[in-house]
Amino acid sequence: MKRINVLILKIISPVLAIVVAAFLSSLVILSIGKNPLEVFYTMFRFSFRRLDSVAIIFYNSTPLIFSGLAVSIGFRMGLFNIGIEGQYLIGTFLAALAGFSLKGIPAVIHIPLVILSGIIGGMLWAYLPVYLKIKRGVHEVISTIMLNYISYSLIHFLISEVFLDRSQKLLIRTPKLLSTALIPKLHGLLALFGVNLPKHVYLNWFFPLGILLAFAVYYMLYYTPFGFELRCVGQNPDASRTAGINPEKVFYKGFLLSGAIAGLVGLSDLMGYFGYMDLDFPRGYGFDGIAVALIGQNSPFGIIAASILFGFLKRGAEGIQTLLNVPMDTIVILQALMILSIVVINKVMNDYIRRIERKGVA
Amino acid sequence: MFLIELIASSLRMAVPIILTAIGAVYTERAGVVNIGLEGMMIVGSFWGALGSYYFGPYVGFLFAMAAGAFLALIHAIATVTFRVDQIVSGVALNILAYGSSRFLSQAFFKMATTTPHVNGLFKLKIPLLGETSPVIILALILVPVAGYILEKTVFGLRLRSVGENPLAADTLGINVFKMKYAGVIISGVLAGLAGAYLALEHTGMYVEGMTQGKGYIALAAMIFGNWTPKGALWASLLFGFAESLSFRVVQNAVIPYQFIKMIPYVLTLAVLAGVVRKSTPPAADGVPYERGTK
Amino acid sequence: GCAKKETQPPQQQQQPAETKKIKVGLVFDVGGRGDLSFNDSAYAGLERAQKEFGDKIEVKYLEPSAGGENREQLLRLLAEDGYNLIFGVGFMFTDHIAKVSKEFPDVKFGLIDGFIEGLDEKSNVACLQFKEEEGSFLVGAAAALKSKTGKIGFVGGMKIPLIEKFEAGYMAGAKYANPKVEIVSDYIGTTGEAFKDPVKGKELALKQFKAGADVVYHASGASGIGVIEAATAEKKFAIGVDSDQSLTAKEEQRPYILTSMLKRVDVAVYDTIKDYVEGNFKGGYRVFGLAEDGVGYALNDYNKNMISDITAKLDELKGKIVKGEIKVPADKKQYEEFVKGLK
Amino acid sequence: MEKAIVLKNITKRFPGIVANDRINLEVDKGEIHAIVGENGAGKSTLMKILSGLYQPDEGEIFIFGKKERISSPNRAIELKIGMVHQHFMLVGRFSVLENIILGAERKKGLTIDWEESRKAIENLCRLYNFSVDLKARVEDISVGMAQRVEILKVLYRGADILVLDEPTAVLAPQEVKELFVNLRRLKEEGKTIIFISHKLDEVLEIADKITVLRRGKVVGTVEPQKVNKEELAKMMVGKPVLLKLDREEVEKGEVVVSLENLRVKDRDGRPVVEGVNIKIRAGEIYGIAGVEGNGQKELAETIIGLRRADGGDIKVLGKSVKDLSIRERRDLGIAFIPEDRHKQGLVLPMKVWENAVLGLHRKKDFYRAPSLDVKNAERFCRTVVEEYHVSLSSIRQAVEGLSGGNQQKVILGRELSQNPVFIIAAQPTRGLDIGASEFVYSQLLKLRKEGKAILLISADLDEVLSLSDRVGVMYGGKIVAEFEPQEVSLEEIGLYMLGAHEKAGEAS
Ligand SMILES: Nc1ncnc2c1ncn2[C@@H]1O[C@H](COP(=O)(O)OP(=O)(O)OP(=O)(O)O)[C@@H](O)[C@H]1O
Ligand SMILES: Nc1ncnc2c1ncn2[C@@H]1O[C@H](COP(=O)(O)OP(=O)(O)OP(=O)(O)O)[C@@H](O)[C@H]1O
Ligand SMILES: [Mg+2]
Ligand SMILES: [Mg+2]
Repeated sequence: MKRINVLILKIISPVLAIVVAAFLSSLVILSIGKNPLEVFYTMFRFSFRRLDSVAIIFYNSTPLIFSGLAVSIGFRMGLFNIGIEGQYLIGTFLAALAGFSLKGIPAVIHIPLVILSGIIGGMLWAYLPVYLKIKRGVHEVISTIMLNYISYSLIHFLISEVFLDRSQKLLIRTPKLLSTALIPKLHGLLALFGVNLPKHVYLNWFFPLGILLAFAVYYMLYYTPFGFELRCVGQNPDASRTAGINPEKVFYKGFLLSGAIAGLVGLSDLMGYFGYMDLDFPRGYGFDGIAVALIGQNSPFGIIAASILFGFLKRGAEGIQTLLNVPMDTIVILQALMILSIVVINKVMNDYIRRIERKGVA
Repeated sequence: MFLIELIASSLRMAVPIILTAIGAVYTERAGVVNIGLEGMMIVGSFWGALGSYYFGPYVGFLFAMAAGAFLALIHAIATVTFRVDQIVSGVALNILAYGSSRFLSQAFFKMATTTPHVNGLFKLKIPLLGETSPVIILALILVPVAGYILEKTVFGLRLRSVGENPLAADTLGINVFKMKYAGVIISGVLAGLAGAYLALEHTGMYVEGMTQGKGYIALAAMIFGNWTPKGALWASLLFGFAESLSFRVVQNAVIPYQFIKMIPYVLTLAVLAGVVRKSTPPAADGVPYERGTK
Repeated sequence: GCAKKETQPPQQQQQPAETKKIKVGLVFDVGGRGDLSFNDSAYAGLERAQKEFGDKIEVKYLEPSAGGENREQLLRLLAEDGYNLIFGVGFMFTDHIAKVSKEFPDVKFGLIDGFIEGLDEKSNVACLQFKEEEGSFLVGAAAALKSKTGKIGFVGGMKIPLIEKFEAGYMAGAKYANPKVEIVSDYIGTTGEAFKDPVKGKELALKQFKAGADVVYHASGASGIGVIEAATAEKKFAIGVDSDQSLTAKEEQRPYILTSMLKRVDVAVYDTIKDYVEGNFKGGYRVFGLAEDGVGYALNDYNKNMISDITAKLDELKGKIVKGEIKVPADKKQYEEFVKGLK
Repeated sequence: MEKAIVLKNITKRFPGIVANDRINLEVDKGEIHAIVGENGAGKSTLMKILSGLYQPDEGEIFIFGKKERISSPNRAIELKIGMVHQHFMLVGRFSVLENIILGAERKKGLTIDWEESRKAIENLCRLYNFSVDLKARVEDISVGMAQRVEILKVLYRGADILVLDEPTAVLAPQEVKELFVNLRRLKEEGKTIIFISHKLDEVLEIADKITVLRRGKVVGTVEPQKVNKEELAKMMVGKPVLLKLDREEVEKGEVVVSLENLRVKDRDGRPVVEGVNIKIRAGEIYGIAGVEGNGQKELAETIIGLRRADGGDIKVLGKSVKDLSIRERRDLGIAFIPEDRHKQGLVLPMKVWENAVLGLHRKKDFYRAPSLDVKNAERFCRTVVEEYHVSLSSIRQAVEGLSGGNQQKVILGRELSQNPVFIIAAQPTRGLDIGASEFVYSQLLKLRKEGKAILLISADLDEVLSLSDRVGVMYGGKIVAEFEPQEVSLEEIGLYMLGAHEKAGEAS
């Protein structure tokens, strides 16, 4: 009986969160003279009734899955890696470098090499803060903030001074990645299941890769000694040290792992969409990743869900902007309110559920 | 001459960071991490401009502080009352600040990214520094004031106790929630003030994005300053100094300009890495308090 | 409480088929409407077209997400939605318009500031470019002529070829007018944020003024507000960019705005719509330079008297450029050659 | 006699448990009333209700005859009820003075009147003959002093009713004496005192009345003159308890551990262990007695490798381990039962089985590359639960939900499972009730019999004396005296613990 109640509550809680968020957002929508019901209806219809929208939602969520996972690994060991932003930019750059400079190798080798370069870039940029933390006692929040800014300038330098595609007149970008370095889209695979995606959808193999990685991270956290150590150190470094675990080593490995995953954040866009890196390469995935990780409660599967939610909000925003002339600002406000109400309600409901469950233990 | 300019410029660049970092000291000493300071600065700059546009600079400053406080209030409700993760709440507030400022700017001024020009406060004539905004002086005064409040007053003692050991404070009859609310809201007021400084005093207009991540830098300065107002002051000044130094490095072909733009951040890191110091956050920083858990 | 079921269908203003309007769509660059510069200028063109062809056209404008990665999606949504003419504001749209224009051959596209290779008149894309260097040349000359210290400054947003065009033209104009003039040049930052940083804009301009410059030209978007503020504080001159910044400035700032370099994005947008409406849309390239009045310098009630002594000279220069007697450099290399040629 | 406190039918339920079940209790004014009971009997809960931290689900409270609702700690303070909590409620980073006045500051305008406050406290100290260093930071002071600070906090607020939850657990005998002197003085002043302890001798010594709780219910209230220890223990546990230790003679083997002139400095470079020489042989328990803060903790932590030795050597089975990592030392067979189980022993939010294999998780039993052998780990945990009688609802519950005694058993199970040669047991029974303590003792003796070398560090003199083969007294970072337990009296050791020999030495 209780178990059923708990189950119902668990299902209700995200729904309730969305309802409250929707209610608050309705006030904003009303204030610009639009009908909230229509706006929400359009948002959902646009997002879920069109095949391309659904695919675009997944495409949108792809970088966030990686970013959320990268942030969550930091959180798991009690460190706040605010530097995903810089890590993925550097990773993307190195990947691009491998993508346009390594010539004459087949895709089966080239693609992994490009991905590996991204990973290395992310790790490089993650190495600095963890080194500074352990060797010099520099708080990781400060160093990663500073390194983000440094990476912006460095990327600017590398792209506009060193690896500029000189065949372009006005655009500052790297040369185009070779075709062997581009990640295939998912169209072929989905066609096997009778799903025919339109051409303009860029959903690619990084999405399943991200899901796979989430499973891998879950496995790592809960089924490997290293994941065990990561969680122990995150919850109680003193006890871990006493038990013979070396927290510094775990920090090193964990941070590098987090950086490695961060290095993948930009690759779906790079290898699956743009095909080059420019000064305007999408920013902000690192910060979105923080929200995604925390809304997903640092659980790999929660992160997938939260990423898809963000992907939906973005696609829905395009829809209501185009179809209903709702300005972007309204949608941004809506997103903030959603995040807030989701976490508040989730928290309240979880506390409540925990209380009921405890009673159940009797 | 060069030196005086450098110092004056450093000071101007440092002031918003100083104000916000002092705010950060208050909230973190009360045990609440506030990564939403950036957002509070943003609403401060917007509402400051709005207030000043319609009612003059004094009201502008009031609006700015109220707006910062309002956002802080949401943060407090979410994190103290509902014990939501403090970082998510902060991240969400930053988004809200960005969206709402844009929305309201559009609504009031039919311009999304700027307001019309607005007036600042009177200027003080200070030898060497020249015409100086009173807010700069205020910021410098607020540092020892914050130190005094935190160390010497009843309020400060209680505020700090709540960040160190809320359960102990609770058993002594201190209203933990009230103290945490107070810390968070003060931080919002100061961040709002910093935002208004940027819009009213420095530029004379609100421009979207004009805070340029100074809220995060302030957070870093507060940590660097070991959770004390005085430390935060020095850290902010260091950063402001590095920034205005970078303006003055001769831009020639030898050093690409991108590297000159890195100076403030590299210098901060270098100083941090050079001065090994243990930083000790308040013992219960970031931990939501709930009576009845140990 | 429970809402009463008001089954008012969403009011869709669907036009009867016969009076079908021309649908004109516009996708802003990041920053969107209200940026007091580039995007707004494009919007002004759109607005003017709507006013003039009100019954014939229907307009809509969209704004990409903060990271800008959905530009292409927005273009496509407009195209799908039956829009006939779609603008992408800014060179960032180059690739996206190249892609989408192929998917929708019946839809016409206007690309502002961008350049797509291999177009011709029959293409469905028109690249609308500006010769910013020519306008900058004039204001550079104005700066050199007006400078008492023989030292002038330039503040750019981010160092990219587009902004270097402004810089090169400006420096060339200054050197042309006064070969001995000294020019200091600074850039604000290394990201797009550099165009929204009036705080740094002001500090950099202040530095230049204190170092002896007495006219500073900026090509830094909203950061330029700080440059103008600095000029006012130091009682020196600033030169605005893109639109006539004297008009939007504060009363007390106006005496310190020497002029502005005008870049008529509105004209480009308006002209293109007009052509379309009149059935004259042509693909390919349109370049707006001094000759086309697509760039220029601002002359208004506020600066009339300030520059009355040099307008004759400026107009003379303009004539020379239009005639091709002066070839204005558009980047660093051309500038260096240009200066060599002066000697 | 005026009743200071009357509790009627107080009931407090927690999820899954009735912590207090219709408790009735009467305490006279000016009385020292002891409350005893096993771990989890509900003592602390009852006291937290009295001090306003918890609200009872049912029942009534009368304070000096008036019915009261103690809705918050503030209300309790208004009612002049002061509580010294089992776990100190102090702000480590604050000075002693700040801790005492916190929440009841004397003000001058908005600021704190430090002079006034200091004077008020100094007056109190004089009145009750307390000595504390008001300027010291609380994280630097000894537990004894922390205890006094807690009591001063209560007195400073003018409390008439003092509740002390396990105040003696960490004190040296002399300090306990001193505390008792103080308590008696307070009683003479007319204060009412509730006193909770697991140490029945103390209870019998100080209390005017004793109430026994078992599983949330009052078993009875007795007068100390009318019961003895055994009877009291029986009331608590519900069945007769053996209070004698079964300590056989054991043949001593070779030297397993030798500490040679071991020196340790703390973070600030102050010496904390100054030249300790100890040899422990197989089958031997070496006890270290001493007031906390005299280097015992640092000594233990250095042996296991949490701190670096600054000089001297640590040898286990003849091999120097000084430069080995913690993991390597553990692999050599050193086991460590840390004194602070929450901080060093367990990862509280993690599951019981996970804690049971913490540090062993890379052993081949629990690790089959690439993954953990969760099944085996759970199986192992179940055997620990069985062997050590850990009571819990599931091995997958978070270990923080276990009682202190059961938590300790999980640690014992983990540390002793790997067949160690040398065990460091620091304060292994702190806060445990008689039953649980007894269990720990029997385990230690069993290990001794199996030929292990054991270093027992404890502030509880009875414990040290009754278990050890040899006892060293640690004071100021040195072993100042070494005895066979039967050679000395409690008092004598107590004097060494408090450094009396040094003062005596100086005098002569
Ligand atoms: N906040 C709480 N939430 C849930 N259960 C609790 C809480 N506090 C105490 N309990 C439970 O109530 C019971 C009584 O606990 P209490 O702390 O009163 O015991 P105690 O007699 O003080 O034990 P000890 O001798 O270990 O100090 C225990 O079973 C405990 O697990
Ligand atoms: N929030 C809680 N949920 C569940 N049990 C709790 C909670 N808080 C406290 N307890 C339990 O209450 C009991 C008493 O807590 P208390 O603070 O008195 O510590 P304890 O059991 O005496 O342990 P120790 O003396 O080792 O610190 C413990 O069993 C503890 O696990
Ligand atoms: Mg207890
Ligand atoms: Mg206990």
